[in-house]
Amino acid sequence: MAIDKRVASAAEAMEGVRDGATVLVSGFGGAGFANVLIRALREHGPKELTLVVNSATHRLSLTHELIEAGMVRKVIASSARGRADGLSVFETLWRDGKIELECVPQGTMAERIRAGGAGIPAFYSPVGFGTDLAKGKEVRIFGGRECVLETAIVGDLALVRADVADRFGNLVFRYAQANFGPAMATAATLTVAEVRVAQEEPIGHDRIQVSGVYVNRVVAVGS
Amino acid sequence: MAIDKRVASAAEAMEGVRDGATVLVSGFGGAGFANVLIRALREHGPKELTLVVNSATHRLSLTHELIEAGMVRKVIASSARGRADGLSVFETLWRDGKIELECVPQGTMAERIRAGGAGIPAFYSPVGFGTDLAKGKEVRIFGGRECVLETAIVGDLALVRADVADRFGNLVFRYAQANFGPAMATAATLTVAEVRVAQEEPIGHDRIQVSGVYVNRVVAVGS
Amino acid sequence: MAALNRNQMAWRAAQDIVDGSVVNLGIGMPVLAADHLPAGRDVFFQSENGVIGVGPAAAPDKADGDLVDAGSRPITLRPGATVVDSVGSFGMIRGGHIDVTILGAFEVAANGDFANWDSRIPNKGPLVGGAMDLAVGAKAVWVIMEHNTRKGAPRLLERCALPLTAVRCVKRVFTDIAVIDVTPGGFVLRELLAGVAIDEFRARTGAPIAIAADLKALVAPALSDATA
Amino acid sequence: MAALNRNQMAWRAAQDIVDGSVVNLGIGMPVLAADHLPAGRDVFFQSENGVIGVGPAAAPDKADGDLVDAGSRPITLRPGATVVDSVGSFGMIRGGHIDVTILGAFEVAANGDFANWDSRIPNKGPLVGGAMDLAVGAKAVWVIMEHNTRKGAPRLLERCALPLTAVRCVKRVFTDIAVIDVTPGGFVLRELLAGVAIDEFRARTGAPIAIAADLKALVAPALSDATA
Repeated sequence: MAIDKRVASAAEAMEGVRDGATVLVSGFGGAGFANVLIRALREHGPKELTLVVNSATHRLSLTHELIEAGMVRKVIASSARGRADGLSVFETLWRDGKIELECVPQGTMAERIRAGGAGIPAFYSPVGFGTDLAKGKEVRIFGGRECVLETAIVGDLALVRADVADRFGNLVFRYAQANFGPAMATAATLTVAEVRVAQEEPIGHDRIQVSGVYVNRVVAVGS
Repeated sequence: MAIDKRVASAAEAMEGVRDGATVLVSGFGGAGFANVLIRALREHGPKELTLVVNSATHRLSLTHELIEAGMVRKVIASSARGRADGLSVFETLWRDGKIELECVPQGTMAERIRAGGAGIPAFYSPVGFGTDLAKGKEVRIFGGRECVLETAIVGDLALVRADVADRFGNLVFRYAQANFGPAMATAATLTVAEVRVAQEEPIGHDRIQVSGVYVNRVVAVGS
Repeated sequence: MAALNRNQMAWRAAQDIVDGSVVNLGIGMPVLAADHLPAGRDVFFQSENGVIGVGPAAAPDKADGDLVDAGSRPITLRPGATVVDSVGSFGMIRGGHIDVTILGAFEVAANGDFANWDSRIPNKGPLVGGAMDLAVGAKAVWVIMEHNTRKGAPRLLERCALPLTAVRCVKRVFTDIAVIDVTPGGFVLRELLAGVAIDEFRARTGAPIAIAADLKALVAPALSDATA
Repeated sequence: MAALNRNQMAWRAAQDIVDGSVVNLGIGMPVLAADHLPAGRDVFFQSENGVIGVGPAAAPDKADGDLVDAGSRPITLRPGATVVDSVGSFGMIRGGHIDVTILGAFEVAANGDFANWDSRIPNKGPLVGGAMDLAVGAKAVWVIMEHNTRKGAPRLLERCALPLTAVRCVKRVFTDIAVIDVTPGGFVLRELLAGVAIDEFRARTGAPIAIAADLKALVAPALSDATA
């Protein structure tokens, strides 16, 4: 049967997502937020989620809606600072011990997700050594340099924003839209991409940035 | 001063390469062999080299010339089998203990080079566990699976074949020409690319496969 | 029925490839399977040099030295194909994104260990390539091999004698006389060539083997032998 | 001469950027340095969201929401620029391919430790981002910060009091009154603002500091202050 990973709606793309899922969400630096899918996930309504996202509550992202809806148990992020002087909903929940935060250096987060997708269970990195973020982590010296042991991150679901997809699930990104998307696409059991255009015809082999092998469902959402 | 990494000849591109250098050489599956640069390296004549190359003596590669010229102390490769029924020069030297061979699973080799370029000193991989190639390597269990500790590979020199370069050293590859080239470009102190075309004008930002940040010298060699 | 030839063995393996899957075919007999995929199955063949979506072999006058598979054969790309570098290719392989890899082998053990890098030729260099990565990374590992060596010794064994490619990974073996599953309990015979008695089969197999309750006849269409 | 304003501090740091280098500028004061690069120096500015070759800020009518830097500011690309994903960006950073990163900080210690993630606001979430990766990965780490806190306390210290961003990595510090190198022997004063006496400078510095034999005056052109 001819492969076609396009689905009719974001709601349909959430089919099968369960309570307790680990969800990887793309977006950083103002670009690449999978907001249509985040909204669909909120409406789908799974509980006890672990979110893996660069910023827990970026102003351009809708991740805060998942948190406000009480669907999130834990966040793995490199940043979790609200913009307002007062506390964000996340910060209040975190203060009250109602949500867990694992704060990770941004490059380590990207590398851990990439490792998850590439079958590398753990690696050593010099980043974070000697800081609070490395507390409790195994330290080992390579080439005279102290490194910490970091483990792979994998997800049950990845929500990725891209520009164009084809029916094979191949993806192309615009400029800095890519950020965490390509790695997250490789690291989840179910990868869903929201795109401006989901086309029938194949994207040219030399323009593809993420192979459709990694992508399970594609939803066209317009600009 | 305007950046321009193009040099006039392959000979010029070898300037500064010394005895004892670790040299990463691209090429696999019949494509991407940096043969003009390999020939220039032979003529430059450094001794006691360590070659990191997928196949020690691929029939389409000139690495055998470096070995025959007695310039190579050690080879790190996933394959070192000559095609003829009799022994290749490499195989004879290897039998006689005059050249060292570190045989590595191909994906582990790619990953070790990538780690070298990305500042990851070591990682665990399930590949090779329980085989002769993992002998002496540290074993550790992650997620119930035995993994071996692998360390990064870095080079003093990388010789990479690509299709088009611009004066900034940005590279584009054709089809399967890329193979080990992109990773090797990131993992060497001095990265030299031989290309069909080395152009003044910048390659479009969305066509670049290796950033010129990783490339030091570019030589146009035609098809 | 005569023992299957190489093309027939590849044909038999191809029948088990599931629609929509991502498949890596080893050099030699396995790569022939691509020619025998049942009609209507839409499959991506991955080659470990980075090609995702290998199409038919290139016509000699269309061959492009840069568009080749891991065996250096000129190929075409199927619709939706792309090409990545070796890091990307083996990330895909090691990361469990290949549904099935079909590999050649010299020996398979009852616990799923197998040996496919021939280190028996004195002083010839090793030829490991990407087989270890594929064997560990693919979701399922299938082997195509002759049931016995030229001298008649079994290749299905309690333990491998040759240096291992990987441990505990082979799930199914296609030989010239049988289809065998490797289960937690050891070998299970699924299909047997008509004319081969169970006793003869056991004699040609170097490990205990259970017989599936629904044992079937191994059949393949007439196909010319292949030299690839 | 009055203490340098933010643009002047960024200007001073920019003077030390070497022609042909690859530079990452932190959010805030450091990013202003791009505007003050001396003419004739051809530099690639990297932004950790994956932009390699950040050009001038985009005109408001040309702003593209997908073409932004790590601080979400609409930018342009310089000739020869490209954009990679976060894995590629931090591979470049961690792998030592960035010649210099210029970061803001709250405290720098005499052994090169520094603190730049502000965890002092009660119950506000952490804001770590990519600073730890940059501090460990770049070939040289420079800091731009006011020499003292608003309350007058020193920011150059024997040991940091705040949670560390990274250990033993800062090489140079540009403050509003001085340029200081961090050497294996501790702080060395390289340039001092005219009108600041050495005794006053020592009093405003929280660690022993050597005076360079060729101590120079810190000078900067008149520049309006910046609010970035």
